[in-house]
Amino acid sequence: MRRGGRRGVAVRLALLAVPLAFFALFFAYPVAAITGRGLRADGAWQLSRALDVLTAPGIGDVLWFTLWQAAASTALTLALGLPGAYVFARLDFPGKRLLHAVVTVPFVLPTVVTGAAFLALLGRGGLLDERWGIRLDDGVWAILLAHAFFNYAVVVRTVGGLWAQLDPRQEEAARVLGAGRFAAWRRVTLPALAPSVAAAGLLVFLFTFTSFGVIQILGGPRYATLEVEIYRRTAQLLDLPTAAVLTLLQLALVAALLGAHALITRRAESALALTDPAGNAARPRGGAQWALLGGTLAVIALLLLLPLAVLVERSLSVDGGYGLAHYRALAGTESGTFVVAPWEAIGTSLRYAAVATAIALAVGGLAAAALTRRAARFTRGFDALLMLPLGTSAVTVGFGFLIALDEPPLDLRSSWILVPLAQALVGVPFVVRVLLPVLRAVDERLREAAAVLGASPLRAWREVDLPLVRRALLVAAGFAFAVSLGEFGATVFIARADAPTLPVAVARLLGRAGELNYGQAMALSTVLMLVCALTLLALESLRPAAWRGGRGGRGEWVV
Amino acid sequence: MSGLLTLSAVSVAYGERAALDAVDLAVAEHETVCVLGPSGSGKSTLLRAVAGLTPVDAGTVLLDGRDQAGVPTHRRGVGLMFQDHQLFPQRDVGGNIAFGLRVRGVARAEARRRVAELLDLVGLPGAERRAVSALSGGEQQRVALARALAPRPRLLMLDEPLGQLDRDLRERLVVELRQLFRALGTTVLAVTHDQGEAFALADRVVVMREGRVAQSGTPVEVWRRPADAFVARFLGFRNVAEATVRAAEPVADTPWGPVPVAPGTPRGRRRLLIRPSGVRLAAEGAARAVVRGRTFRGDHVLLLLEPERGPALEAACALVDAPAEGAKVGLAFDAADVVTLPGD
Amino acid sequence: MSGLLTLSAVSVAYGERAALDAVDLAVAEHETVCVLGPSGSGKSTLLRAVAGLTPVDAGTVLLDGRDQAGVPTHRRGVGLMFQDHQLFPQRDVGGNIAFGLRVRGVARAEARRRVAELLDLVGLPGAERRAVSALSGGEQQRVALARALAPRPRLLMLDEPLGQLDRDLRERLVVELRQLFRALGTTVLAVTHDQGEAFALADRVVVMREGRVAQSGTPVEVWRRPADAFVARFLGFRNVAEATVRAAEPVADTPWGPVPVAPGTPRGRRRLLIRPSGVRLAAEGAARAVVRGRTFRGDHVLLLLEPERGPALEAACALVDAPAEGAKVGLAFDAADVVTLPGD
Amino acid sequence: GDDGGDGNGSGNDEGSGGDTVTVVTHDSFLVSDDVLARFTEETGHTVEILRGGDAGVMVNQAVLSAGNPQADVIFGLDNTLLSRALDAGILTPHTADGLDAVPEEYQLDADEHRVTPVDTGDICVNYDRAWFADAGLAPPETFEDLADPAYRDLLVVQNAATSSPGLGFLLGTVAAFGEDGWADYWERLADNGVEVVDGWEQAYNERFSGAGNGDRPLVVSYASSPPAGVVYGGDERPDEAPTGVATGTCFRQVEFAGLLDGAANPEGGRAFLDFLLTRDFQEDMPLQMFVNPVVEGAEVPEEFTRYGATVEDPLTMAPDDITAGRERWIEEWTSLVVR
Ligand SMILES: Nc1ncnc2c1ncn2[C@@H]1O[C@H](COP(=O)(O)OP(=O)(O)OP(=O)(O)O)[C@@H](O)[C@H]1O
Ligand SMILES: Nc1ncnc2c1ncn2[C@@H]1O[C@H](COP(=O)(O)OP(=O)(O)OP(=O)(O)O)[C@@H](O)[C@H]1O
Ligand SMILES: Cc1ncc(C[n+]2csc(CCO)c2C)c(N)n1
Ligand SMILES: [Mg+2]
Ligand SMILES: [Mg+2]
Repeated sequence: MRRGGRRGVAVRLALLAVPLAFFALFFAYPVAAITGRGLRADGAWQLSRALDVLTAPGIGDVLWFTLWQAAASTALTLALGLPGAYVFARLDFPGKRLLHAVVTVPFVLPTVVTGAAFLALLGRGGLLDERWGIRLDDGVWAILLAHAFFNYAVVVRTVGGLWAQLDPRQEEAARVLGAGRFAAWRRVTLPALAPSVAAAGLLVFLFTFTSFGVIQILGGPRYATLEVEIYRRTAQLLDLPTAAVLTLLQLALVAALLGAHALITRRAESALALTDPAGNAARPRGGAQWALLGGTLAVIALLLLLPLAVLVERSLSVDGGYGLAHYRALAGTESGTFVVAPWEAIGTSLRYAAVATAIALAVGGLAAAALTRRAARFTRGFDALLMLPLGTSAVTVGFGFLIALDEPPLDLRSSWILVPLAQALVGVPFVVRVLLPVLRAVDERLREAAAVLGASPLRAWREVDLPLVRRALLVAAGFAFAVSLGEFGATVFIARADAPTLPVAVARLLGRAGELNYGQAMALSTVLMLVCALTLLALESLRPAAWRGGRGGRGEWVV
Repeated sequence: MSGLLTLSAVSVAYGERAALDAVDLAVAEHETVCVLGPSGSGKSTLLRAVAGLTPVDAGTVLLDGRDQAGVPTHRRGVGLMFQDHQLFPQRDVGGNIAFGLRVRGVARAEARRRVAELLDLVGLPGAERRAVSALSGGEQQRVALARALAPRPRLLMLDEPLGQLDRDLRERLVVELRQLFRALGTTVLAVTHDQGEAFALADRVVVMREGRVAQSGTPVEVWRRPADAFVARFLGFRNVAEATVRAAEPVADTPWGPVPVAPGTPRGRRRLLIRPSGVRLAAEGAARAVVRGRTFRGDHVLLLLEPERGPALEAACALVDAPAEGAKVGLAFDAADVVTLPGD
Repeated sequence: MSGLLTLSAVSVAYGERAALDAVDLAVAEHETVCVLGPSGSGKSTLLRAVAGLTPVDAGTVLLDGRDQAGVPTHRRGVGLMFQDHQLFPQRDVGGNIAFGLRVRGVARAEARRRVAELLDLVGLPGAERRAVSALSGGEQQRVALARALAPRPRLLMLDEPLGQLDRDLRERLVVELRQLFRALGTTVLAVTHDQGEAFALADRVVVMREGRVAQSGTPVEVWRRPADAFVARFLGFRNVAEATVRAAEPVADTPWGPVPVAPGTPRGRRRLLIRPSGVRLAAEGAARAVVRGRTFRGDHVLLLLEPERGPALEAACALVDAPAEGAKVGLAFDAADVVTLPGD
Repeated sequence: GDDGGDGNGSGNDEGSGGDTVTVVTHDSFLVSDDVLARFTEETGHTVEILRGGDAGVMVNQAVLSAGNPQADVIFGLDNTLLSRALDAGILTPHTADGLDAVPEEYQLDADEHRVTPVDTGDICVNYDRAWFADAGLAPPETFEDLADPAYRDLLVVQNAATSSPGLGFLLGTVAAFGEDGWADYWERLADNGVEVVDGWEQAYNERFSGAGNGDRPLVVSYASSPPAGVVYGGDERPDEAPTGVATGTCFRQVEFAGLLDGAANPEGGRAFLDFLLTRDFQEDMPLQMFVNPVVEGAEVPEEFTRYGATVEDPLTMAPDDITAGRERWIEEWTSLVVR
């Protein structure tokens, strides 16, 4: 429906100004600078160089592996995560809120640490090996499982957030037309969820497509992704031309993917009947629901909690027994690994994460608000642009910052703000992808209803959209926070020595010999998990006062 | 009775609130039953319980003699048109109507034919490719109706199927639906707030009140002999009062004065209903009243009268005969339109 | 006329489809106008255009004499109750109704008082804390009505405000709304498919047809003198036919035979409408017919007759007098219920 | 600590620049607080440390910001990276005060003094003493031993393409067997079941049995890893480190520092370079960074010598040779061992 005409376009452009500037300054410009530096030699573009790189032997294998492992990881994560999304959206069970926060914990763990846990479970001498002689560490399974481990929360939270708000009567309408439970889900709920499933799939794909640590640790040197190759070319060899060509190749693939995503979602997105999620979840009834709940709890226990438990176990194991020595050691600086006590890394991490979350919410929120209506073509392109940082390697961005932001007024190289800015670059796509499917599902006529009751567009947005996307907003904030808390690749380039973040501190500890260092790394990782889980729990219990009132007495019956 | 659907003592509560309270109801095969009742009386809940969408707290739902406890909705073989339609926004009109056919595996060509047929029936020929969000309210309702009709369920439940349609279209549809149901042998349980529709469509009407069945019978029965004051009021009759039927003669003493009743009316204290058409304006009558309001009703005018004695009275009269507001009139009552209520 | 709302040649098209086609309409201050029309005739679009929700392709909308082009919805000072309610799902009943008050900065206590008052009015006292998804269809409609009433806009537009309510409640609400509107001086533009409601509520009715105004006038005018065959049919009159009014006597020659018309009817070829109440069953009449259908209508029975000559005819008669289906009857016509249509 | 809010510490373009020396270095850099405090006391310069990831990343960052550096001093260039830094021309010559006391063999830029040698370290195979004692097998000492079937399936090394000890070990084999022979040697190693993992952390922490969790008793690490393991191993001090060093497999790394071109505080930078060669700093290094001092006569702490190994004749290679051959070797090595 047309609306607002020129005024609408103007408002949208104004809303887009901040994200546009942010994106141009902190992504496009640095990345263009670093790839430009690579592709130009002696003042001329070296295009033949690009051809050489692209036709070099082995590059095809790398490309193929990168793509198929990402596709397989995405499929596996969706397969495991969608039932989980259902369970969290539609079923009530004790401990649900805690578990909802806990599934996000893997997301913030440094890959080295996770790799250790997976090796302990799947590798030589691991649980499976001892019991059944099965080792998964030298195949691709460990990679896929670890990717699922990391990104389970992306599916559960992104899809589950929208699912919880879908009007269950749509599915009932399918049931009375003769569709079985699964058929009703597939034909009615899935299409409604499609934009959100596509968003989650896109995020997972981009993460796994640019996967680095997991591939290195669990795949061993045999497996290389484009990201690994770019990292090696840039960070180790300073072979900028090759790195630039590979970066552009990666960007081109990501752009193609984003195009496909835009095509899928444009057809799938429509206004949906959204309800207050509080009334839509109920205690499980019937065998199928119990089975789904059981299955999901089993997946969470085996895929997520077990590796986490391994880390906790290691952090507590001291000289063959158990104790808190590693935690106590964290409090002092006598180990000398740090200029500051590791405990202070928590404060640093939280501060950076808070700032990064605020930036990501502001930038991503404005972008999502501007992109809510899908009218203009230019906004579609911008939607895709905002996703690009996810598909770009952290070294490229980090080195780009270094050479692009090196002159006043933008000499930010050693300013602390650079860290949250770099982290927000990854957070913004999350905010946009999580918010957009919900914002676009909000029925335009609800905004109209607010308008005829006298609410200005801004007021209508605050009173209608905001409450409906509140859940998505919290999910997005949680992700932005977790991304920032866990980000390593870019942070390690720019975090100051006296203010390391938790993952950086963990990496430093792991980089040194000695049981105490290792134990402290595990202890600090455990602290990182707790920080993440507690913050998300706190975040999710945020509830505007107006919300508390109207919820009494519901939720105990089944619609 | 070969009941296709039998409800025995079915109760449904939402939290503390009882929406159905020990409802007994039987619908015979090929019968069309209309459920009437005030807003919030549990009509939609009744349909949802039969469809298995709302779990039953007590009582049994039998379909074809089989207890439906634990039978999932899609195996009950019933159809339901929702009060708020619940059209699938991602599907176009054709996709919505064909949904029930596709899940049953009806061939594409056959489905397309049936969809076109149904769109003709509901007065939207050629609308297959339209988006449901681009339909007017009444058009959406017609698509929802077509969608419910498409799979030809044995028991079809319709929740306010024609509520948003204009009189002309509604009357045409009532006729065509009756023919269709007869031809297909469909059993129908429909909710409506429109008595005219109920009377026109139904073999039997069921009046609900606060989760219970207040009366059940043929349209004529219910109209002629409302079971109690509630049903009478619900049918729109306001002239209800306590009266004492005299022993000697067929006359009742009412707050408005003596009113003739049908001979053989049992004597004693009863509630009594005078239909508006039974209140006649006479130059000089037993009672006098002032005209306080006039409502134009198309083929008649409804007068609101303030009698000298007794509560307000409604009277129907032809437009040409209708006195002005404020006019003083005499009252007479017509025994044919006076009903003593069995209940209460 | 001191028009509060004036539409001049307003057109709205959805793509190729014209939903409003050069509509002229004026609503005076304090007037209540009801818009009637078949499903899809553009009624809702009309209200949306006035509210500024749907952009107008041509023509002007004046409110209080000021052109509303470019004025955003929330500055027009109009209220609109949507046909499908569009209650805010995340707010409880009280939050929905108070919305317009909060936006206007009404104090909390005052808002709470008004909400309680309105809930009383619509028959849902004490429902403030209930979730809107836990309301029945009619309850939702009443909340939507209360929400639209709450801010007391100068021009209130209601799209099928009472469509899901039962007769008793609807009649009560019509009376109370009329009083309320009069007390507040509210100007009302309401859409309804229910003629009874329109006639009861409206000072003036506007009948729409395919995006155009087919007729506008007081309820009595429209009922008595439908502007054309379309309006007549829309009002439910099926007995419309081409006829020739004789020059010499007040009689028209119709497919059914000669029919008496009012003296002074201009002669010539005209369309002619016979109301069902004007078709009398006589033992022996000018024409004969077979009873093909009987529809119980509460206070009368509508007979579908198949005359020996001419198309099907509808006749109204009292239940006691109604012949059985298949019976042969004689026909007579009553000049008082015969109308020659001006249009066509 | 720093609250993250006053972070503009590079001294670039800031009036306060004169007081702060900014040092860019790698993750492993460490110095005792009191030693650093003494520097500040004596010179008036406070020190600000920036860390840029591993050594390679740090050098590349410096190369990319040539002429407009973030810092005044770069510390941690080693011989595998040296020529990249020198070729990029990012360094300003400075002859540090204590340089006379540094043996010639470490002065790899003796002509221009663009870099100052600061410490040395050796990349060698480490072994798990207990494992070999249990197995009744003598620990290996030389490259040849590693290819001996007796040590089949025992060694884990790092990917030379992505890990600096991995690269050091490869360079050691090239230095030992020559251009023509190293590939044959690696074929023998591969036949003997050498395992390649990607990084040091994984090899040492997860696979090496001497560090706790692993399954292989031989790993490529540093000659100083055994003392580090003891110092960070808990409170008690054993007589002997639980791990040992195969001294015949060592490849020497020398770490350098240099003054960056365009430094905001060249004065302070020079003072810091001088400071790096003071006994104070040189004697602090072993137990902080677990490296050897380069200044002759610097006293090494007892713990370091007791648990560490003395490497007599480490393998070495000239920085230019490394630069010339490294990519070719890595590529060949990868196709030989990894795929
Ligand atoms: N968003 C839209 N896009 C395209 N066509 C539309 C849209 N909304 C309405 N229409 C069409 O415009 C015409 C008028 O619609 P409108 O909603 O005004 O009808 P209405 O008179 O309110 O009907 P009803 O009584 O069924 O609600 C209809 O034919 C409808 O299909
Ligand atoms: N999901 C629900 N949760 C709580 N109460 C409910 C729910 N659905 C309905 N009710 C209540 O149960 C009662 C019966 O509702 P139901 O929808 O069956 O009424 P109805 O007869 O269909 O009314 P209407 O004619 O207004 O549609 C109402 O009081 C309603 O408020
Ligand atoms: C494959 C894969 N690896 C790591 C993470 C964990 N993670 C979450 S946010 C973030 C920062 C991205 O720059 C990282 C590394 C993941 N989700 N998927
Ligand atoms: Mg209902
Ligand atoms: Mg409408």
